[in-house]
Amino acid sequence: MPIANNTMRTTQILEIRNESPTVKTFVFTDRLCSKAKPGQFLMLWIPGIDEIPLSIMDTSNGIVSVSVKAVGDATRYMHTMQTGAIIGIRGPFGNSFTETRGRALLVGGGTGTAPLLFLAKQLSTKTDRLTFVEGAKTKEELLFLKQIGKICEYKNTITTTEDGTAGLQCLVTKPLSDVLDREHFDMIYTCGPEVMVKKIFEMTDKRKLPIEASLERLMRCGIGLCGSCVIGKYRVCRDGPVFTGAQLREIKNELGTSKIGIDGSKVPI
Amino acid sequence: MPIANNTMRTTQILEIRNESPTVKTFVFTDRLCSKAKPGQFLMLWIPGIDEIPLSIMDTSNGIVSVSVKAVGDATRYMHTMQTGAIIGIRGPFGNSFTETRGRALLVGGGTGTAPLLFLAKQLSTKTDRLTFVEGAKTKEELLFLKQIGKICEYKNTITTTEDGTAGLQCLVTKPLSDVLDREHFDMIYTCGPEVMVKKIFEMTDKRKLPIEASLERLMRCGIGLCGSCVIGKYRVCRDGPVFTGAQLREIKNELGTSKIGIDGSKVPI
Amino acid sequence: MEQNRLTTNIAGLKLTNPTILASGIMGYSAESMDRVAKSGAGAVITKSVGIKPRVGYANPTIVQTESGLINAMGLPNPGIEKYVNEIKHAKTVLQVPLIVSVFGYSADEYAIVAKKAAEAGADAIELNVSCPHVKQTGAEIGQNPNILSEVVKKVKAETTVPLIVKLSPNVADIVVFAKAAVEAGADVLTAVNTLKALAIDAETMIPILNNIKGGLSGAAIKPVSLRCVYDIADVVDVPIIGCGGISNWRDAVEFLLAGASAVQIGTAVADDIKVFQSVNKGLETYLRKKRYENVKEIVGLAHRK
Amino acid sequence: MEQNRLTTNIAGLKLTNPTILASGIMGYSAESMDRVAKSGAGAVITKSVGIKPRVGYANPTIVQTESGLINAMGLPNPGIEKYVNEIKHAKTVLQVPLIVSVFGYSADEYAIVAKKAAEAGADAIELNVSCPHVKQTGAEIGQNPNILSEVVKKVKAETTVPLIVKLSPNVADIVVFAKAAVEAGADVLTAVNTLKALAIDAETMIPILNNIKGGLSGAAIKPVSLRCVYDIADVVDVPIIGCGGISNWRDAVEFLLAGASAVQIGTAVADDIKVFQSVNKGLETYLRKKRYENVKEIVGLAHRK
Ligand SMILES: Cc1cc2nc3c(=O)[nH]c(=O)nc-3n(C[C@H](O)[C@H](O)[C@H](O)COP(=O)(O)OP(=O)(O)OC[C@H]3O[C@@H](n4cnc5c(N)ncnc54)[C@H](O)[C@@H]3O)c2cc1C
Ligand SMILES: Cc1cc2nc3c(=O)[nH]c(=O)nc-3n(C[C@H](O)[C@H](O)[C@H](O)COP(=O)(O)OP(=O)(O)OC[C@H]3O[C@@H](n4cnc5c(N)ncnc54)[C@H](O)[C@@H]3O)c2cc1C
Ligand SMILES: Cc1cc2nc3c(=O)[nH]c(=O)nc-3n(C[C@H](O)[C@H](O)[C@H](O)COP(=O)(O)O)c2cc1C
Ligand SMILES: Cc1cc2nc3c(=O)[nH]c(=O)nc-3n(C[C@H](O)[C@H](O)[C@H](O)COP(=O)(O)O)c2cc1C
Ligand code: FES
Ligand code: FES
Repeated sequence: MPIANNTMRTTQILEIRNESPTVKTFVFTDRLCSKAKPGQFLMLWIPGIDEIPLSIMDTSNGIVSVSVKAVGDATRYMHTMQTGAIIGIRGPFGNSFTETRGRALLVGGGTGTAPLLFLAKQLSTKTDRLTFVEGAKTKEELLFLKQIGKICEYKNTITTTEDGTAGLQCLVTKPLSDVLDREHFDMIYTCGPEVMVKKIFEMTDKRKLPIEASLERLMRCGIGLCGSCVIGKYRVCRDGPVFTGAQLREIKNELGTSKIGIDGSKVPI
Repeated sequence: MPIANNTMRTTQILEIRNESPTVKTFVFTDRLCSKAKPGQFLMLWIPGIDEIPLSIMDTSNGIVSVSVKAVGDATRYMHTMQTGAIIGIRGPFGNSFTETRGRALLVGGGTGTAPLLFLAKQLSTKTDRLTFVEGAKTKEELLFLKQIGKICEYKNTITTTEDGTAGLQCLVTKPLSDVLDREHFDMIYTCGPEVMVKKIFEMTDKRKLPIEASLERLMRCGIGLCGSCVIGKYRVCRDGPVFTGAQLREIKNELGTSKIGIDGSKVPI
Repeated sequence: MEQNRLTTNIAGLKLTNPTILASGIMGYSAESMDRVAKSGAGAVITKSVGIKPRVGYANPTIVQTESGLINAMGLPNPGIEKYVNEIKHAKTVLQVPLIVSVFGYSADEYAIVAKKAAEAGADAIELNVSCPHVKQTGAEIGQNPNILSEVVKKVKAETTVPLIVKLSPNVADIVVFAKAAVEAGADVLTAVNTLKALAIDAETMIPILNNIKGGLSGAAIKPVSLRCVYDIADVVDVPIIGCGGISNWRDAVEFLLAGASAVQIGTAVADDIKVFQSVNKGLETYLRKKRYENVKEIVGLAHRK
Repeated sequence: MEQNRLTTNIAGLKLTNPTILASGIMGYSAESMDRVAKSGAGAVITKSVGIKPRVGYANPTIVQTESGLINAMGLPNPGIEKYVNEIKHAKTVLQVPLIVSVFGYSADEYAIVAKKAAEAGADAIELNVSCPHVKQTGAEIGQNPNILSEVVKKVKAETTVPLIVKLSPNVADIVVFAKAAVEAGADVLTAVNTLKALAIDAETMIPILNNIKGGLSGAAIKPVSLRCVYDIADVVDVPIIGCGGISNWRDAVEFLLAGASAVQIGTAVADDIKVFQSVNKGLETYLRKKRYENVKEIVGLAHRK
């Protein structure tokens, strides 16, 4: 679709759900984004405040959901918004996770779990088994446990917390090592903090396992022009946000290490 | 179709046929105009010279024909052009003749015969009988006699010339009176010099017969903006060129009497 | 009731709704303008008229571009002597205000034509000082604030009907011209005329328009004309009429929010002569939903901080 | 053979083809620009760099419009001190000329940044004197021929690489600026930067861009930028690079015919990063069909009479 046909449109927030002390889910109607595939994102305009990229967490019949963690000005402002408030939407933008058959492993950290939940829903009818590994700082921050448990069966769900309030007390990468050695997977999907993604990539790369990882970068245009979101030769907004193992290998010097900062210079992550 | 999608495109003249000492037919490919309906016209750009409105005379499989009478600078220049020359095309523009069943009468004068020939082709399979009355100054200027004869059968074709070199020696309106009194017609179509059209309209109006007449006016934009082609409240390019009896009645004060001249003032015809 | 929400008043011109037919569109004959009025326009503007008849340029006089249109008609017009009859006739036919667009090659010419138009019954005069493709009227007058000022003063001295000045977007800072026009006596500003543009045909390697250059109108220029209205609204107190690329109610709302009291519609007439009706309908619904009693209430709201 | 037809030379810059990545598009990192070069661009231009780092404006920094795009990035850039490393790195990676775009708030700033960029290896400098949405650089410099002249002279005195001056279309007469730049020492002119524009959201009644106003680019402005190139080509002898709304080979041909020796492509990259390739392919076919040996032969042909 040419960019001219994906202009911003406004819509009302229909519903707001608390997912954790720091994460809320926002639901609204948007025809275009409701046709998005797992992994795609949208640009959400908070009138008068900011416009930010958010992964699409769920879609159905014209309805779209995004889950937002309050981390700074824009996201904190969003957490104060009420249903009925007007927001602007552009998108869906970017590529998506590829579908797989057989056995899939999904590894999510923080709000990176959102697109993976969307993906899990899509994959559930197509794969033989879905394993979901989710990590967070505390029990309360473990997102979407119920939905994930339903889709993947609880026995295929592994959770970790840094403070040990739920699941294993460790980083998400720890149990992963065992799982990867014990079981065969046809595809590993991950999204979360880039340092986590980097580690997971290294683990799969060593084992020559297929992987798709969704990355985040500072985004301005969202349509592949401004260069704010570049990693290596790729634009996260246009060539990503989902990258294959082969692509991650090309950009491994920057992955988890550096990014283009707000003034266009390369800064450490 | 929004105007933006009907931008000018260039094409080559594929074939040029002599129809009479003053009329030539030009054949070229144009996807859009080849889907035109009888009565519609196109704007033909003669690069570096002019752009003029011409009725579409024939279409088939992407091929379009127009018949052009040399009357002034642009049309005379066209008569000097060779196959392979480049022209520009916009269109098709305007409305078209409505299809009819039963018996139809077509009355053409000069190059006004061109759209009627196109119409006759379309109607031939749909009507019970087609009668064609054509008038010209001399025998040589009687256009498309062969094609018309084929479509309407020769016995249903009446020709008139002013000098009597073929058919009846009179104006086209003369035999028409008899025909209209003698036979029933479900629709009368006409195109030609406006004074002729006006007379025919009066004849049909008196007899309360349905009529559709195609008019000509000075045209600049061809898309209903500039107002050059206005007759009464109608734009010939956009609301016409085909007008119904009811419409002709609304504009009868101007029909055959006055038009908007090249400087925008009303001038006598 | 419904209609009341759209009624407005521009420097004394009472309009049943804020949509106006732009100059140069179907604007020669009374019948043609009346048709547009009956299609919903709150007022109509004639084709620009000068002191003498002009035949304009040979065709092609328009080129359609991506979401726009370039025209170089060359101001064909009958000249004011002949045109006064059409103005008089139009006044007997029209049920909406008739604005006569005037152009000239000197301040005196503008004044003479404007005076005659007003005497013939024009409800307002719009000065076209911004036609980008006719030499010595558009460029010379609309792009020089001193000459603009002189023209406006002369016309103002000779006429009493509301005086609208139609500005050119082909300037570095439109605010300078807006101020100059208002200080010289303009009662209303129209922003804007077309953007100077060109089309070339790759196949024949020549410019398409007979006049080579022309003026770009239509959706393509909306972001520029909207910016012009916004810029001007910050600095002048007279009503502004937005013009340039308006084709639906949302566009019209944007211009009102930017500071326009009414809008002119030109190129969009090619797609639908009923565009006035549909803009009004959408505008009415918008105002009702937003709980505004009258269209005047939203004028300039985008300037709130 | 095929490639030869497209090779050209702009004031000493050897290009394998006449398509150039416009400034501000994917122009921060060497890898990113190299990707564009490998997608077919004959040269690349960096994001505009100033003397100090700038973070630019908050989002929204772009709005998509009908066949166009309004941006107000606010010139986010690392500042020349940091950026020299990226220039050096880019020079080791790139196989096409690297043009560094420079902006400043004074002639001295322009000169300092340009000098450092050239020393770091820039094959040419493009002066961005025309960014319409950053105060005191675009408006003040690119819209005043005297200041423009001063800036160009200072930069010229401090650098030896080809000097490109990128003109603003937001002026009454671009020819004045073209002449001023060339007289002051510009080796090449780029025409043009974006048109000053605005977008308002009807629902929330506010301007959408964080900076309120921005610059319009994309297909919408092509007729205007093409006209600018045509106007300039009539009066200057230096090579011109066309820019503004080019998205296919036909557009590129039109700019060449209007008098451009090369073209820059920006907004069209959003739809397809391989646009350079497809423009070149179309251009090559066009030249072959028309029996031209080299792209230089068609430059300015639309001016024939
Ligand atoms: C493709 C994509 C998808 C995303 N999906 C989601 C999502 O589904 N849910 C969600 O809550 N967030 C998501 N984000 C991150 C979200 O866009 C940022 O959290 C948001 O822009 C921060 O805005 P702010 O003004 O609240 O914070 P700021 O004041 O801008 O920053 C606060 C802190 O967050 C960091 N930060 C800002 N932007 C990002 C970013 N893009 N990535 C990582 N850290 C950042 C800053 O460095 C700073 O430390 C996504 C980002 C991208 C690029
Ligand atoms: C909808 C429409 C369909 C047409 N279809 C055809 C067609 O199929 N074949 C054809 O040969 N011509 C057709 N015409 C007329 C054709 O457009 C004109 O003959 C042509 O524009 C004259 O151009 P010119 O430069 O050669 O003559 P000019 O130098 O412009 O004029 C020469 C003479 O022709 C007269 N004239 C010019 N334009 C018109 C016009 N529109 N109608 C009547 N007289 C005119 C002038 O008044 C003058 O007397 C059509 C016109 C319209 C409006
Ligand atoms: C065919 C055509 C003819 C025009 N003639 C005139 C004119 O005579 N006087 C004038 O002031 N503006 C004229 N204009 C400019 C319009 O009035 C209007 O300012 C411009 O087209 C922008 O509005 P739009 O985008 O709604 O068309 C003309 C425009 C077109 C398209
Ligand atoms: C997102 C974006 C950022 C831009 N940044 C710059 C810049 O930093 N310096 C500059 O000279 N021009 C900048 N421009 C203008 C472009 O280089 C170009 O002149 C303009 O977009 C017109 O070309 P286009 O229609 O091909 O995009 C930018 C344009 C866009 C869309
Ligand atoms: S956000 Fe602009 S290129 Fe990705
Ligand atoms: S030719 Fe322009 S309105 Fe008909």
